[in-house]
Amino acid sequence: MRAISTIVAVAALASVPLWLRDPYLLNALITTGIFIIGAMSLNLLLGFTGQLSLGHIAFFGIGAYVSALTSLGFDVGLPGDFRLVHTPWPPIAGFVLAVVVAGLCGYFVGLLSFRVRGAYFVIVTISFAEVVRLVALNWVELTQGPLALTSIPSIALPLPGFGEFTLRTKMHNYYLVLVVALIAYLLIARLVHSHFGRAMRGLMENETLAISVGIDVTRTLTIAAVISAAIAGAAGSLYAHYIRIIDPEVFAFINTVTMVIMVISGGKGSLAGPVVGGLIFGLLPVVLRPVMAPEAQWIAYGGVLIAILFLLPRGIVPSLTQRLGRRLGRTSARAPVALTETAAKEPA
Amino acid sequence: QTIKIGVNEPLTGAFAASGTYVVNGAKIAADEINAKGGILGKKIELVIEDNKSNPTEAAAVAEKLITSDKVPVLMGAWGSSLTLAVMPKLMEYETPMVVETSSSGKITTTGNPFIFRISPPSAIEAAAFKGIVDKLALKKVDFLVINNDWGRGTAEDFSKMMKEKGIAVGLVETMDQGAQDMSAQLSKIKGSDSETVIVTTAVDQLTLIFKQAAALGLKKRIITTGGSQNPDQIIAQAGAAANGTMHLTTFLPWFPEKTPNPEATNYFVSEWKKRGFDFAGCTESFRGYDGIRTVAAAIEKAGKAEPAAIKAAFWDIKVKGLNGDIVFRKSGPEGKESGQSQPNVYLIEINDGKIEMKTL
Amino acid sequence: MLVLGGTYALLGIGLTLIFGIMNVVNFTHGVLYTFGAYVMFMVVQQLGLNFFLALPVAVLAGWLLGAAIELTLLRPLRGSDIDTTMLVMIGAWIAMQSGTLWIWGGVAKAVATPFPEAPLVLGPVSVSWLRLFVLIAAALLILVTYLLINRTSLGRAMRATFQDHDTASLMGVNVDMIYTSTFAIGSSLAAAAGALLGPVYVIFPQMGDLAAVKAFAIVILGGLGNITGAVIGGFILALAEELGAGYVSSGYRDAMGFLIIIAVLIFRPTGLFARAERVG
Amino acid sequence: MELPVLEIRDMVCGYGGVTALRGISIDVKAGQLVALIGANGAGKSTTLRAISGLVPPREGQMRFEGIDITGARPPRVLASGIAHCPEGRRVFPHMSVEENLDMGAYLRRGSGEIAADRDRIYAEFPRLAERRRQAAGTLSGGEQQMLAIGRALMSRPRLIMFDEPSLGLAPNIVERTFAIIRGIRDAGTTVLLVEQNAFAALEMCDYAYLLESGRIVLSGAGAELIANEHVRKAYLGG
Amino acid sequence: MMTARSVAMTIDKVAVRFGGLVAISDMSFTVGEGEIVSLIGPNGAGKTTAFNVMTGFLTPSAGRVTYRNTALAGLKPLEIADLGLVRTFQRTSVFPNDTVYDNLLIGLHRQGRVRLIDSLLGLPGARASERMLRQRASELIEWVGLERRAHDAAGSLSYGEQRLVGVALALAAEPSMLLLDEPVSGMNASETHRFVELIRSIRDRGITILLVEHDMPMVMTVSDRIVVLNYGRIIAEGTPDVIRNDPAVIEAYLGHGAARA
Ligand SMILES: Nc1ncnc2c1ncn2[C@@H]1O[C@H](COP(=O)(O)OP(=O)(O)OP(=O)(O)O)[C@@H](O)[C@H]1O
Ligand SMILES: Nc1ncnc2c1ncn2[C@@H]1O[C@H](COP(=O)(O)OP(=O)(O)OP(=O)(O)O)[C@@H](O)[C@H]1O
Ligand SMILES: [Mg+2]
Ligand SMILES: [Mg+2]
Repeated sequence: MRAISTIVAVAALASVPLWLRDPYLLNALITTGIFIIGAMSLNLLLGFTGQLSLGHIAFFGIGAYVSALTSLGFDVGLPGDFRLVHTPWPPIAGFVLAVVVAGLCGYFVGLLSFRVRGAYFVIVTISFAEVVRLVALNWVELTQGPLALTSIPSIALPLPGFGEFTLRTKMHNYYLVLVVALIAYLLIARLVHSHFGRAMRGLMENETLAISVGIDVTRTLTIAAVISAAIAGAAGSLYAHYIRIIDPEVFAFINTVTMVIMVISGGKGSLAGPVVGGLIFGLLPVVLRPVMAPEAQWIAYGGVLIAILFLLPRGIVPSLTQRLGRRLGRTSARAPVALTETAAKEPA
Repeated sequence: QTIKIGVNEPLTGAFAASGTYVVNGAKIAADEINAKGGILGKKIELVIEDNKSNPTEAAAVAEKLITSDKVPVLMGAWGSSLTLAVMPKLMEYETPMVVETSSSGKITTTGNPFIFRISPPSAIEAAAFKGIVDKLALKKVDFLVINNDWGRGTAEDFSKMMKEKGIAVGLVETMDQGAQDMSAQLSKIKGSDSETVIVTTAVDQLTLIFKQAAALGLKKRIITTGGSQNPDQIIAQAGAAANGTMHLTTFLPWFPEKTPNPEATNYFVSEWKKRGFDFAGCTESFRGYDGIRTVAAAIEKAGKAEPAAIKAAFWDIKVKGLNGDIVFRKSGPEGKESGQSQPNVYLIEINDGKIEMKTL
Repeated sequence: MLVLGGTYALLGIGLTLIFGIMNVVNFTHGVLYTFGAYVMFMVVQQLGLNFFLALPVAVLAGWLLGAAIELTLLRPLRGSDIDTTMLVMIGAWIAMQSGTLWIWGGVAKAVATPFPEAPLVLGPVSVSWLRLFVLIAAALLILVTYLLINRTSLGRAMRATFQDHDTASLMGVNVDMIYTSTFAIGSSLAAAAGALLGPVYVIFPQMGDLAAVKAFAIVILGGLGNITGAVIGGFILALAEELGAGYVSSGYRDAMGFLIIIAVLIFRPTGLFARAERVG
Repeated sequence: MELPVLEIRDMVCGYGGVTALRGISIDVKAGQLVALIGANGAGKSTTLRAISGLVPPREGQMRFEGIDITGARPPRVLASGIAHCPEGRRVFPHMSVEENLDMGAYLRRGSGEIAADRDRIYAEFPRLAERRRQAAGTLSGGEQQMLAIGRALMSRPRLIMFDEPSLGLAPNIVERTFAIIRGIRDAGTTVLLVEQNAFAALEMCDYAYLLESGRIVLSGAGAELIANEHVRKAYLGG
Repeated sequence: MMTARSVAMTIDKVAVRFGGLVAISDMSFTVGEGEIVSLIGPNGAGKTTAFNVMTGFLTPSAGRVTYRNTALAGLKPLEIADLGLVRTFQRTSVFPNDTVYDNLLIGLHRQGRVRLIDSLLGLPGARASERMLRQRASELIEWVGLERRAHDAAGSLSYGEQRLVGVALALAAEPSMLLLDEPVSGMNASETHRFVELIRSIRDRGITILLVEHDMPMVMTVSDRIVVLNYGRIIAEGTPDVIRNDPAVIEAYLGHGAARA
């Protein structure tokens, strides 16, 4: 049942470029797709370990910069008269490095998350993203600072025996994004349905208890953070090679907020949530653009967001599946009616 | 049947105020042209889209204007990173764009032959300033610039020019876009041994800087650059603190008679006022006005509203802009040059709450 | 520095009420700050009324707007999880910020003040009168809030409600009223901060964004829900930024603040003034 | 025969999709101590929550001293004279012991009398007096339970409901707590008691109800229930 | 009963202070392998605090705890759980939003450790381990008698039922020594009775048990040995019969109604 609907959804998405000829809409789908990948990675942390990263764009941006710099080359002075010179590599190497470096950053932030939780984790991640943004802004020699990195090449896939294949058209990029998104989706799905995913859930619901039954908090959170950051880095790399210019604005808070909106409106902790939320909020501006004044578009955007949460407070996917399940007469797990959230959280 | 011109400007987000001014200027130009019967016998129609001050959106907007609205030519996109994000799309769809505001040198040097810029990059501004520095007897200058391509670019190009002139360059301080408290930077500058500060940022931060400098008792000569100063707004908001400050500007709405094209300036300023806009906005909006008139001239010259023809025509036009003739010269790598026109630059001074032309 | 610290503190305690005590990640805090500044602008510049009258008007307007937000947006979602309410507040933030842009336009506004331009010189330091006024007003507001929360039965009921609202209602607390008034008080403090700083700086629709991020940082620095902590956190952040700009580089001014936060949380994972917890 | 102060008629009540009470009727007479016993999950706590307004009843009627309190919110129920000492302690963790006690007197006026009551509770539970300034969340389990009982007493109700008051208390403190409960009954306050220590509860009550799966299956004087074979087997471990 | 057996846990001169407050001072006792020892004492005597020290949630101000010749000082709660020392909590403690069944699967974490990469690739090893876990989870549920509630969210159970889930969770972690903090609070006499049987069967599987409980009838029937704490100090130690009649214990803790127990 579930497998069938997944296959249908994938087939539908894969067929889009075959009938959708409007490059503008395709473009919107590609950028939306890139952000959906980012949102899926955020969902891994927020939805499955309960840690809200409001600096998730940092990993995305790091991926974008790493990938861009790898494929553009750089020449920077280091303290003590050293120079670090890098000649351009193919973009695909940039993509791989973006994943690796973002994952490493995720590792360090993960180590931090071992010490802080909840609101404190939120602030650490915001701070991390801000610091990274300020470095990108001020380390002009490496990143060109606000002058932006331009002329970033498109991704080219090496085809053994055939040379390489540059992904230049929208359709190419669309499929690239779709494939990366699918891989990320499957990876996350496997992870959360594994034994390891249960450990993450346990941690999210009752950390003290989780520790006492032998769940390794640090390891679990760190692995989740590394995978999440690596996926975000992949998204960032796609972004850099598609938009072909990046400046420190990629770290803008509103970009994190966009991902958060996609995740929570779609339903955190549900695999399809970020995809559904992402499609809605990625394409909503496209829908609103022709019908109202710019300021009104934002107001409507906020209004739609609020309306969705009023109607489906647990997010679109979980709320709808619950309702559908009830209609079909299936008994879903009886959810506890929160008498008091506060008391539930007290460990004592 | 109309001829469509795409306008890609920030109408929401951080640059909303400026983008809106430019769009309003563009509308005046369009109405004026249409009142005179349009071009090639058709009315022109501005297709205005908000790029939300966001590079991704700016690229998407360009995509939409070109592919959905089928505009043969664009104007945009205010900020340099917005314009830079649009540029690959211009290459992709081979559609020209007039750049009315962005100042980053990269825009015309990376080999994008679809770019035609009427605003001065900081290097041109610096070159224009070069002629005046002797008369100001500068010895050592500090910089206080906004931390973006515009501010950084200005600091770089002006420093280079100063050094050529034998003027020492002291501190280069930056401030973030949206920062409200610059006293730390100003205190540092106060303690340095330079006598002049070059300040580059938008009007809001200028206002704050003048006030905060006055509060700190900073008594150095302040020269602002970049042409986004809106001196009237500064006078209104900074009051006495603005007295004595000098500004490099690209438009003189206060002294139409001193502009290269007094008649047009008069018309534009009176139309601007008639529409109930804030006079202070003139110094930004005139670029939108000039930009659309430039586009219209190119279409007229091309004889048809097609991208390739319009692109070719840009090289052959000479428009009487509000700030001198708009004529595109080649800039950037050979064979793929972008167009860059050479606007005039003026120095004005605020005295007793009034704007004076600095005659040197 | 002092003035900055004072307003940071004011922003911080407003948010510590809403975020630290009510557990709502309040993205509208920055807009309320902006709103306070625009009310100031409206009253002084557009209606031409007295500057000192404008301040209480702004506080009241912030209170009313906060109450309205709580009643319309938060009350229907009572009991939903913190991320859901956070997202609703994000929606409100986006809509309200565009609302200010729509109403007042993007051009920055300034407010004329009745204070003399010449600074007050006390030996080596010179302070502008306006900033002195802001500092005193902020200090008073902080004091009033502190007393309200820690010394009155309303304050006690507030804390009780957000620690365990069912039990608080068993004690006879009208929790609906507490929710609304806590949010309203927090909002009015944000508006007050905006109204005080608006005249010092300039007023524009996005002015609240950075302020809000800093407010969150301050709340965390001081420990969730701790008013004294928020005040001290505000001053620490202001000091860090000032030193960062002065001694490191102005480009890294804000980075200093954030680095301090990361450092503090590494050494004290629950902020400077953690509250006692136990296991078991 | 005097009229009951608290009458519950055919009350149905639940959580989301779960029905926890399937139509129960209970009468509590003025000045009596009435016990409610039953297995885990029988619905005892839900009954008390429904009376105090924490869980709105779906069907049925509740009257206290003749006034309809069906569906009233907790503050109104308390104001009408019913206090509820909830299951699981539920102290305010970040408030001091003293502040917690003061919360119990939230609706009362007159600081002098409140202070006197507070001192009386300190006298009953000296442990609490030792810990006046300690954050309630850091108290030991039993200490928290004492605090919860003390806090409920602070409201000076005409009817007080205890949900497993002996939970986590040391035997000597349990004894004292039961003595307090008998004492307030003797002083004229009506008591509705839920206890897992069924024997003790039945021994000291005037009347008792047995709840199973959301229904009242038996009621009678305490001694009658103690004598009942089913009760002995299922609840008294005999 | 008091045959010489090897010592499982040694608590040696442990002291805990919270600021100025002394919660435990100079506490020393041992628990033998396979023994059921009860730690009792008035409210606030320091029993839960002692558990927190033994399981690494608290660092003692002085003294040391040794389990099977490993000093626990400096070990994190997780590392201690890995030694097989598992506890329950005095307050109900479950994973509230998961079903009882899933709670136990989470609780079985220690049994199901497979390499991450195996489960990502869905290798047979990982799948076999999954089957084993499901089997165990069902057994445990049956054992505590919660079959009827297996597919309800744990947070929606009544207080007493949640306590049973808590015990099952601790057992799921396959402890070699189990620390139970007031396991039968919230259960009635008959349910307690059943629970005593449960504890005995746990012990019969060779698991050492340290029990904190205020239910005297239960403590007296189930314990091999009892340690009595008052104000953080041990005031008595011995078999149930000795403790029952110790005047100091009666005075500080049992009260005079205890005669009935
Ligand atoms: N918050 C809740 N959400 C959903 N169901 C609940 C909730 N609280 C209780 N229930 C269900 O309602 C029924 C009655 O629970 P209640 O707490 O009233 O039992 P009880 O008799 O007090 O049991 P115990 O002696 O264990 O405390 C149980 O089946 C329980 O699962
Ligand atoms: N984090 C803490 N801060 C301050 N005091 C604490 C803290 N934790 C425990 N205490 C105090 O230490 C003492 C011992 O507490 P503990 O929880 O160990 O008691 P206990 O023996 O388990 O009691 P009970 O039988 O009531 O559960 C108590 O008086 C308690 O108030
Ligand atoms: Mg109960
Ligand atoms: Mg205890």
